[in-house]
Amino acid sequence: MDQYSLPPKPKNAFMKRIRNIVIAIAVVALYIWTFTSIDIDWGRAIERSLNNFQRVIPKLFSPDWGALGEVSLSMLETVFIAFAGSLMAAIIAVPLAFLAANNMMGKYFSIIGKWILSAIRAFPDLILAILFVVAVGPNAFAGVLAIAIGSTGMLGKMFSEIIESIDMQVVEAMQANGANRIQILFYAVLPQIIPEFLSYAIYRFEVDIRASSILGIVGAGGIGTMIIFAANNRNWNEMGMILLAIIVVVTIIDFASAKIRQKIV
Amino acid sequence: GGSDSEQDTDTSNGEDSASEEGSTEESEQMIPDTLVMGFVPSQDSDTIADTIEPLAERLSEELGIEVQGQVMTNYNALVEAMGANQVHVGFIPAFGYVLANEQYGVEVILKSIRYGSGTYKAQYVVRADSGIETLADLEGKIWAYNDKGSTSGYLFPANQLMEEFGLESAEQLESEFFSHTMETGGHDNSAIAVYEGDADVATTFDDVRTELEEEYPDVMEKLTILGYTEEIPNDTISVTKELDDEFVQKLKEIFLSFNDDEEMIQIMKDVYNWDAIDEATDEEYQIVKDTYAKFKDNIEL
Amino acid sequence: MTKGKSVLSQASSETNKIPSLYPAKTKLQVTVIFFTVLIIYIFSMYWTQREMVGGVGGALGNMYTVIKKFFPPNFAILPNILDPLLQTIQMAIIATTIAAIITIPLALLSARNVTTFKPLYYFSRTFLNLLRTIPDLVLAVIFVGLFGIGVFPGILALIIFSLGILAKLISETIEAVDMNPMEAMRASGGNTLQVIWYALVPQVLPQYTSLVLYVFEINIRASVVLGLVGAGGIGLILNQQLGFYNYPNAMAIIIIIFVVVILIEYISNKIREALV
Amino acid sequence: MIEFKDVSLVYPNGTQGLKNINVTIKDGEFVVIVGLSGAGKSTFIRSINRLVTPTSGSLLVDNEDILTFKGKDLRKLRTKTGMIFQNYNLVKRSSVLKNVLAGRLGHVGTVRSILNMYSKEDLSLAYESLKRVNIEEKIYNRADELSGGQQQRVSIARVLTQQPKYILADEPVASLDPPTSHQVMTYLKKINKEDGITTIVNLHFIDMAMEYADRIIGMRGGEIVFDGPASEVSEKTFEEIYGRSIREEDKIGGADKS
Amino acid sequence: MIEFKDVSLVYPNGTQGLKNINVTIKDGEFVVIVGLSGAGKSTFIRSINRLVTPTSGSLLVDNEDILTFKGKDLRKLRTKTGMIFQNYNLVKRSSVLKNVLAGRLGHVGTVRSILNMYSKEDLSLAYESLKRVNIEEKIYNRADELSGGQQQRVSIARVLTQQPKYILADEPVASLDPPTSHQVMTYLKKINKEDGITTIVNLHFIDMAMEYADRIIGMRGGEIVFDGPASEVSEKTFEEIYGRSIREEDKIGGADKS
Ligand SMILES: Nc1ncnc2c1ncn2[C@@H]1O[C@H](COP(=O)(O)OP(=O)(O)OP(=O)(O)O)[C@@H](O)[C@H]1O
Ligand SMILES: Nc1ncnc2c1ncn2[C@@H]1O[C@H](COP(=O)(O)OP(=O)(O)OP(=O)(O)O)[C@@H](O)[C@H]1O
Ligand SMILES: [Mg+2]
Ligand SMILES: [Mg+2]
Repeated sequence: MDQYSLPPKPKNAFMKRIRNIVIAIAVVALYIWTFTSIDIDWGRAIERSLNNFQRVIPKLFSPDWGALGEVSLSMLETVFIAFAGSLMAAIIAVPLAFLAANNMMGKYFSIIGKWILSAIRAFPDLILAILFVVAVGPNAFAGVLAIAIGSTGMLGKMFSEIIESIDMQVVEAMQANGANRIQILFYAVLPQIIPEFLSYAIYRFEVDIRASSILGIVGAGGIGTMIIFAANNRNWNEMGMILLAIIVVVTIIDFASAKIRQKIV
Repeated sequence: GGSDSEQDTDTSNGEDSASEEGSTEESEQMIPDTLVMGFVPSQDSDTIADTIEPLAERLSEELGIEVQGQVMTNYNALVEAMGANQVHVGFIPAFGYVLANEQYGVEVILKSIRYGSGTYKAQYVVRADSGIETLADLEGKIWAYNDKGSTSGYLFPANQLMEEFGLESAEQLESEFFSHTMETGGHDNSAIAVYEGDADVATTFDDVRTELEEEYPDVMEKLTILGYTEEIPNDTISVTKELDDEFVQKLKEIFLSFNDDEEMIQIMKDVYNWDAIDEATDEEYQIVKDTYAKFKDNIEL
Repeated sequence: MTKGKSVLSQASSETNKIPSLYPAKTKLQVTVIFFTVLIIYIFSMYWTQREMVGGVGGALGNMYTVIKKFFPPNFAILPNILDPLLQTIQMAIIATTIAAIITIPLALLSARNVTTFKPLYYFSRTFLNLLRTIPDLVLAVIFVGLFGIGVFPGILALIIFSLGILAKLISETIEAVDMNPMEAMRASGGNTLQVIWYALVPQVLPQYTSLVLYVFEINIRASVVLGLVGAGGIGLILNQQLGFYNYPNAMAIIIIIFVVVILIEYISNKIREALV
Repeated sequence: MIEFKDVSLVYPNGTQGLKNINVTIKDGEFVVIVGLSGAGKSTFIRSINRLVTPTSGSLLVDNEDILTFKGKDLRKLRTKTGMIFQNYNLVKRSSVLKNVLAGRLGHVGTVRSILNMYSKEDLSLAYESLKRVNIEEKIYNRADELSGGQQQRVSIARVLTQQPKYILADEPVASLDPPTSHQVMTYLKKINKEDGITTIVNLHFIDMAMEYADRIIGMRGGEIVFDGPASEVSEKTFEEIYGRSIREEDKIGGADKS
Repeated sequence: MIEFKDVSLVYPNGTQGLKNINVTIKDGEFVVIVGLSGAGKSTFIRSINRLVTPTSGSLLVDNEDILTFKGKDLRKLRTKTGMIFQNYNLVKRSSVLKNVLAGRLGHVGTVRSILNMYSKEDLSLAYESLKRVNIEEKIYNRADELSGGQQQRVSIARVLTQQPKYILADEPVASLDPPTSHQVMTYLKKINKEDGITTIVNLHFIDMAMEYADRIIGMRGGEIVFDGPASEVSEKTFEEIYGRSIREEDKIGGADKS
């Protein structure tokens, strides 16, 4: 085979390379800063874990079956709260997502929508919880509201990304039919996004079952309160039972949601 | 019936009635249809339960109205809920009470009696082999406490040390007197930190070690108590300022009557570790208020 | 146009068959699903509100009272929260990086189109599901129990927590890639590793980056929760300030977190644009 | 009737999509536009229903200058011009029937269309259109369950349901294999003849154009370089359109053995 | 030499992909397989590099029965058989050069290929291959920046870089327009002649097959129904392959005006 030398790389590749090197240096610097200034005593951490392992882990694996009744009841309560909360969030998130998607309402609305969603996401659960307790009292409904708002931020972001990825050619085809904006929404946009929307909403439901600490704060009972008390009392057996309950419930939901997703996609 | 309309008027102008912080005089008095009790278990106790059901049932019987008990895990939430009159009766630790009183004029009516006392103390825990014998030895050491919002874990010991060693601010205490501090999230964690050697002294309620005996069988020998703080008033039962005076009086009597009721006292004991219930006044909490006042500005970063 | 109409009327009189919009079976299914969800929802709402006292009246007024106390935010504390903020960011960086690395084999193992060996696929799927099941708070509590307090258990909790999300989302991305180039690589004699590296990685890389950055953002916010159990970072300070009723300080912290999150989003968008 | 009067279009990035186009298309004609990639065929066709807006000149459809149209007028214009796309542009997850009914969107009210409240006439029109392209048995299938040719037939049915006065087809057969292409072109031609709908089709290949067109318009660099009946197409025409003389491979069949 | 000896293939779902195939392909031949959709053309071709595995019979490549191959042997077999796909199967986000170098995967070590440590020879071989299909100026472009025909040429370059003994092409031109199709077929033919690489191509259309093939194999229902030089193809052959007599539209061009 004759020797052929490759043609020189195009000019902008050179600029790109410089840019990449700059980024690489920045990233490396970031890591060096992170790892040098964070204060972790590795030796101690390892030694500690060896010592504590048998104190904690075996107990987690021998769940306290005596707590089964109480845990199941709390779990059931949590499931209802999470269901109501995430469904509410799924509904509120839709208009916000349309606002935030850059291919729907125009650039400026999109920026506003994205800011609203980020602001919602920046709000700590704790403060949401306080606000809703104040609004409707310490009860499950406050938990529903707190979960709904907490989930809206994330779902809205996910939804808007789905909307941004739809096939705009179909929208164009509807335009060419003489459809107006609302008709386009219902005929070209919604059919494309509904399966993904549902799939994320179900996923969020799963997450919300685990977002239980917030429920403890608002006095909504549920599994969150039990977690905090089990932790404070260092009751690892009970914690094991709680974990088991969560695992079972989430697994069931995961299974059911996989089935539903298969149906709708 | 009648209270319904009162609540309505209350909520229609809820904005101004609730925003007048700490003013007790002119707010309308009411008896709720359903009495809501909020319960934030004090971490300064060795067992905590997550239910208030038996107590609520009993009260409901006695009062003839519905009573709901809600256990909450954050006292900010409870304080705010009492401020908005969503919760009428609060079982709050001393520090939470002080905040609620200051912010929303919540009043203490009763306090818990534990181990025959209406107060308890915080303790300084050190390793037995550490060579620390007096509070003065703590200088330059590492201090573990659970949470800055804890009366026994932080406020009282910090106050005591500052007075004893003439320190001006918490800042000075933390960075000049002690070499280092760590916030652990729980009394048990603080004690473990000392046990494991991560810290030299932990300030906890008395006596956190009993909690740990199961997991750390040698904890009693390995950790000793260096000393105690002043007396700290126990958990309160407090009511919102909107609650009708006569109603509050009735409530107080019912609670006090539990002292003579074997069954009830057993419930209180099992669930919250209370031996008895006693009357309490705001003055008893003055000491906490003073301490808080001292720290409030220090804590403001 | 008139011609079209006449064709139609003639034809429809012939066949006289006008279809309904959906087949009867679909209609029934959709109706059943709709009403099931609705009934569960109504029941949930009833269940959650049955303890409610006094209705929602005055809710906004009450909330306003509280929200008012958060303003104006006190930015004077800014210099003091810098350290814990940086600590939070560092925790998130470390946790995200480690999770991002561990995710790769896990995601490959739990992608149906890469791991054709079914038992292995189901095993790793189940493992991931278990990981995702555990609430972050529980993770933090357990790790604090194991390692004592400090940033280390916090980081570990974040790693496990983000691993669950990341590996699931990335394995789904992998399952959605175009399999044809992979077949082409296999047809030209590449082994599994080469096939993955040459055909899969370039296709997944943009989404991978964007998901990793997304998880980074989640981790920043999750570390607020970790503060609750003494796992360090800005969350600790936020809880402290709330505990002492210094709401304006707390608001300042929230705004700072918001700004950091927005910044991360901005950077991640830029990186994504560069990669796609 | 469609009249281009001195129409030019410059894209925002400076590309000249159309250059001084002057052309009149009479009702009932079957016009095929041919030209190389980038010649401006799509731009030409999309100007007619204002998916793009020419930057100068005037474009009359039924004697109204559509370049000034907005909102309602625009929707009306689009309702009377049906469009067929290269990639069919069906809503993949919706049923064939629902896709076809989308053709009626410009005719029915917003609320009715959202609630799926179609009149009997609309439904039977849709069904009828599906029958005309022989795909009625797929009525409840999802669009993504169909082959390319079937999808394109559904999109023709959608346009038929629209009962347009004009059909614009932008490379309707570019994604199809030759036999299917011929099938689709045959359907378009049939509709043109039966219903008298003016039809304008873009094609890459001149031999297919010659088979179906009444009239061929050749474009190059945004300009019209040929305009005449298929019978007038000559060697020279090829040269004008493709910039070089015709080769065997410019016809879809390539070398033909027969 | 490739020998099919009584090869049958039943897909797991019971479809019979191949039925008792007996055929020998000699080195250096240019064989085109034609047949309707579903005739088994892809199954035939993919058996040769074991992308599918026949369920009975024996398939000899260079006198080794490849049906028993596993792991390393299989990779060696695949290294010597290059494959070209209908959809090009390029990694869209990688550069043309990187795509072409992927042809060397079977030759270079895992570590070296992952670290992009290619020898000078590999690089110049890749460049050479790109030049042979006249696409060397796109070397640093991303694959998705190229047109369909260009992408297919890149995939030919990838196969050339592999320096295979056999080239298998599964409908290499089905996604391309006719002129580009001819171009691609021309390149394949050229490579077959210049390098003496045995080439087996699947095509839908018999007229294109006749233009390029030394030998045509007609398939139908998983069986071989015709096997002979292009010159022997007759009306009857069409009938055997397509199940009915030839129509104009079976040729890619459809009706031809010339
Ligand atoms: N949205 C746009 N913005 C800028 N330039 C464009 C745009 N759309 C098309 N062009 C350019 O305008 C010219 C004409 O494009 P047009 O799409 O009309 O060509 P065409 O004949 O349809 O080509 P093809 O056969 O590839 O579809 C081309 O140079 C094209 O690059
Ligand atoms: N993975 C598979 N599983 C089951 N059946 C298959 C599979 N692949 C192909 N078949 C079936 O085997 C038969 C032969 O398919 P093959 O793909 O070889 O046909 P082909 O001639 O290449 O058709 P086309 O021109 O459509 O590509 C068809 O009936 C097809 O449906
Ligand atoms: Mg075009
Ligand atoms: Mg095939």
